[in-house]
Amino acid sequence: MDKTIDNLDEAVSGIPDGAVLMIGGFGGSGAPIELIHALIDRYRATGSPKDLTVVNNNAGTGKIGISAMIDAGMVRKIICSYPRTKDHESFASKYLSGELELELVPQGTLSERIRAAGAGIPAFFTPTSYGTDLAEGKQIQEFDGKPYVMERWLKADFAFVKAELGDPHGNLTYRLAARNFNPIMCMAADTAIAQVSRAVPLGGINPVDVITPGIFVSGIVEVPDPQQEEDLIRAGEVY
Amino acid sequence: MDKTIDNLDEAVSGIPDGAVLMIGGFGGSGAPIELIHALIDRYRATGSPKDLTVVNNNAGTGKIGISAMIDAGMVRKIICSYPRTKDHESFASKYLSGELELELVPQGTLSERIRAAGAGIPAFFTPTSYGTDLAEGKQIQEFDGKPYVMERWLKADFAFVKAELGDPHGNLTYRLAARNFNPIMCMAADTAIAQVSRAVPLGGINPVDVITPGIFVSGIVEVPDPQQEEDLIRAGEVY
Amino acid sequence: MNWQKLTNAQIAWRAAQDIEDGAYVNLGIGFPEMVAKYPPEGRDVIYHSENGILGFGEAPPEGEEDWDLINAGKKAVTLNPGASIFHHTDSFAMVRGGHLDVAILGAYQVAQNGDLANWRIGTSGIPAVGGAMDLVHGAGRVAVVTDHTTKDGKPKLVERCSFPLTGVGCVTRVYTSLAVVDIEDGHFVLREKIPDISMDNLQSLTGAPLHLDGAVLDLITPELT
Amino acid sequence: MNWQKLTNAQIAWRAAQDIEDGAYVNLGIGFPEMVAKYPPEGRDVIYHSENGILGFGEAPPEGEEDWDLINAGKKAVTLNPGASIFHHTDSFAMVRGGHLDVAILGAYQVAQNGDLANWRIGTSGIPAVGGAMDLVHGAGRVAVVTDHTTKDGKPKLVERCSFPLTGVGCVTRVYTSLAVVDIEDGHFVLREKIPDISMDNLQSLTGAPLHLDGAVLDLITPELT
Repeated sequence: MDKTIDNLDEAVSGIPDGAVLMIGGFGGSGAPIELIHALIDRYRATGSPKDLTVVNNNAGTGKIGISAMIDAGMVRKIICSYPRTKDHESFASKYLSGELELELVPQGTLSERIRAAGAGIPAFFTPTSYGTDLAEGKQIQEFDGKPYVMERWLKADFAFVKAELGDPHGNLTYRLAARNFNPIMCMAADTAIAQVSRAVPLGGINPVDVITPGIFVSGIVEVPDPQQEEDLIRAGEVY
Repeated sequence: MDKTIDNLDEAVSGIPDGAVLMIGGFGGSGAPIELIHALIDRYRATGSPKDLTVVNNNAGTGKIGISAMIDAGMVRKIICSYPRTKDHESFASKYLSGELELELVPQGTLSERIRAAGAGIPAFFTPTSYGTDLAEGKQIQEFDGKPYVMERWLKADFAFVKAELGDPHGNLTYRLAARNFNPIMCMAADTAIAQVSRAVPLGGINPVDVITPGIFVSGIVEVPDPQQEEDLIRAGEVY
Repeated sequence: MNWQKLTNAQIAWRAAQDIEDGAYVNLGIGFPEMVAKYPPEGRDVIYHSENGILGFGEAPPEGEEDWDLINAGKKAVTLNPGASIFHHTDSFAMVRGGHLDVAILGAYQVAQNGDLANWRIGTSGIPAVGGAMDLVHGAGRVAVVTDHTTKDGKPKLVERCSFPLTGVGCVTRVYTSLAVVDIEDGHFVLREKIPDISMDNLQSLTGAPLHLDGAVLDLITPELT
Repeated sequence: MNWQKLTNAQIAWRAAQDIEDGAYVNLGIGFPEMVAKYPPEGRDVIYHSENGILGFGEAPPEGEEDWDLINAGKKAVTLNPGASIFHHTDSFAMVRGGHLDVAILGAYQVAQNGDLANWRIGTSGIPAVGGAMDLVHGAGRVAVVTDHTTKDGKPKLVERCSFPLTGVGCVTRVYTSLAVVDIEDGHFVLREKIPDISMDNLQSLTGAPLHLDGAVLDLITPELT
């Protein structure tokens, strides 16, 4: 079994129009910039994939990454908790003009919905958002005298994540707090693609150090010395 | 902040009659034998704690550990998935005579209920047990045309777990597959006590290697060279 | 009887032939564990254990067991390169979340609609369910390995399970000591049978009609005991 | 006005004095983050960040940032000894599961029944909620740090929130630029006020009755800007 993919072009080749795509990372940490940019390259060259639904904590910052996807016109809908980052013009202009749909989800509910999808839990109850606008239309149930909101799992067709080490079975580790949404997105997507800073042979990761077991990962592509989103934003890069 | 407890007697001193006690481990791996035996010592000396509800995957094997708790007469109820281990006489005799109550829970549902308690999720839906005797009396709901069973969180007053390394903040790692139920039981219990094979100073565990963050742990007690339940059972030990 | 039923090893061998290269597989405790002994040449199979292991390997030599490294049957195992370890809830997330390709389980009874009974016989004694009720959900396919009949000759493939159910409509293929039977649209469909048994005899040992859908192949295995 | 309201730093200082030794604390993004600058001498406080860190420390010197190590406000941080890293769902398990001792958040409005509004003003523009709706549930206590009034002098402590709610009945204490106010049984209870403001003036800047329950202490802080 070897899940290694030769290059970024091939890694992003399977994503069809209309796909739900989870993109890991929180801020620049753990953001799979090279995978995102390879997908933009494909869209620019072929017009596909378009009408994507993107799941991320944010809705893009600056003029790279998810913002660049939005600018390119590939994105139909964003599911996120916090689209109002410091520089969110790409999102703002298309959202306010009605070209881009937004599903706003509290951050903990977002992560729990993603995990639930990976764990085969179609719905769960949470205290979060009870009594607020974000609970409108949702089933409410009391447990032990306290009201809770029912939330559904959130599945994806594909996930892009950024990992540190990856082996041919798809086992992954992450650098520091670059873990964030990446492990749960691997669980929730039919096909999870990881860009790894270093591909190691089988046995190159101690079994107790694996953070994402390979069963959740369909492919890994090595991207040595990956770009850091935060650096690109600070440098004012435009993709 | 120093969560280190001096000795086993002190570690088990806070558990009152009637407590719900989760005990980690699966078979002998990760079973906190020394904590269990210290609790039995206390019961023999003081008559307390009694009427305990014990949560574990099994219901004791041989004449040590949970079986010895049952034999001692401290246990009122067992919540587990598989009480019928190879040598389960201690459980069997008291269960069949009606002295011991059993709540049988499918293993995946048991672990998910424990995790839900730790995560503040009062209830969730699972396909497991739908259409079986173990779903009787439970709320059923369809999602996307498929029926699911609603299950409630499972909380505990105390948890006993066995870890490998522990630091003064309560951060833990586990040996090999000794992880099993231990991390989630730490999450679900008001007070989780870990016996650790080696107490290390703060900084002695790399932050990315921590399996159970200290926020889930109330106390650690060092037990160097801990006994292995499987060895005791094979040797026919009686506690 | 002018036929010889398959041994458990032969049933396990037959089940192993259907496991695709690269599959993630959970084998039930006991008889199903034998399937791991017969992986077809060149196929990479990764075994999952409920207690939090992917990629475990053979048992260590006696005396070299590490009892912190056991499988769901509480037997000592080793780790293959590429193995990973995780906690129980993550382990059942793999099961329930549909990440396993195959689960192969034992059975007391399998009904023609795919219902499985494998956790208790009747309602007396000590019940124990373990991970069986979880495993029947989520795996890409759920197969059963079993003798075709009980020790006293009663059918284990039945119209409707009389024992308490493990799961509803979950089994898609049964490997027995006499045949390979698929479950499709609420029917048993016979795919393979041992050459020496007649259709009539096989049907008489089966508790519900065996449907045909194309050729019935000969079920031939190596000599294995 | 013959009084000088507290600076944000002074409000943060006051809030910090109530954090017990050994507490696990989440500080909202922005102003609440200042609370971390004033831990009382000798108290060990462990800060939680939604993106999966316990025990983060101060910002690194400029130029030495590691952007894989940031807090929920996307600022670079360092790790204190004993820190741990985990994924987002485990992080919010800590929040929702009641494992944090204190959450200190900002507010647009706090109502006398403990309702909090801090995620959007009205329904136009771009909404963003982040972790606020999760943080108001689960922490042992949820406190708010805020100016006592809006920039144009309107009360932020109100009878009933007019802005969209973040959580219902969740706040138990408010540290403002003029006072420390508890929320008990659907009422504001005044605990401390800056010495120079009269009760009448304070009440006139507050959108619901301030109840008394024992002595009102002087709210005195160090000079901090």
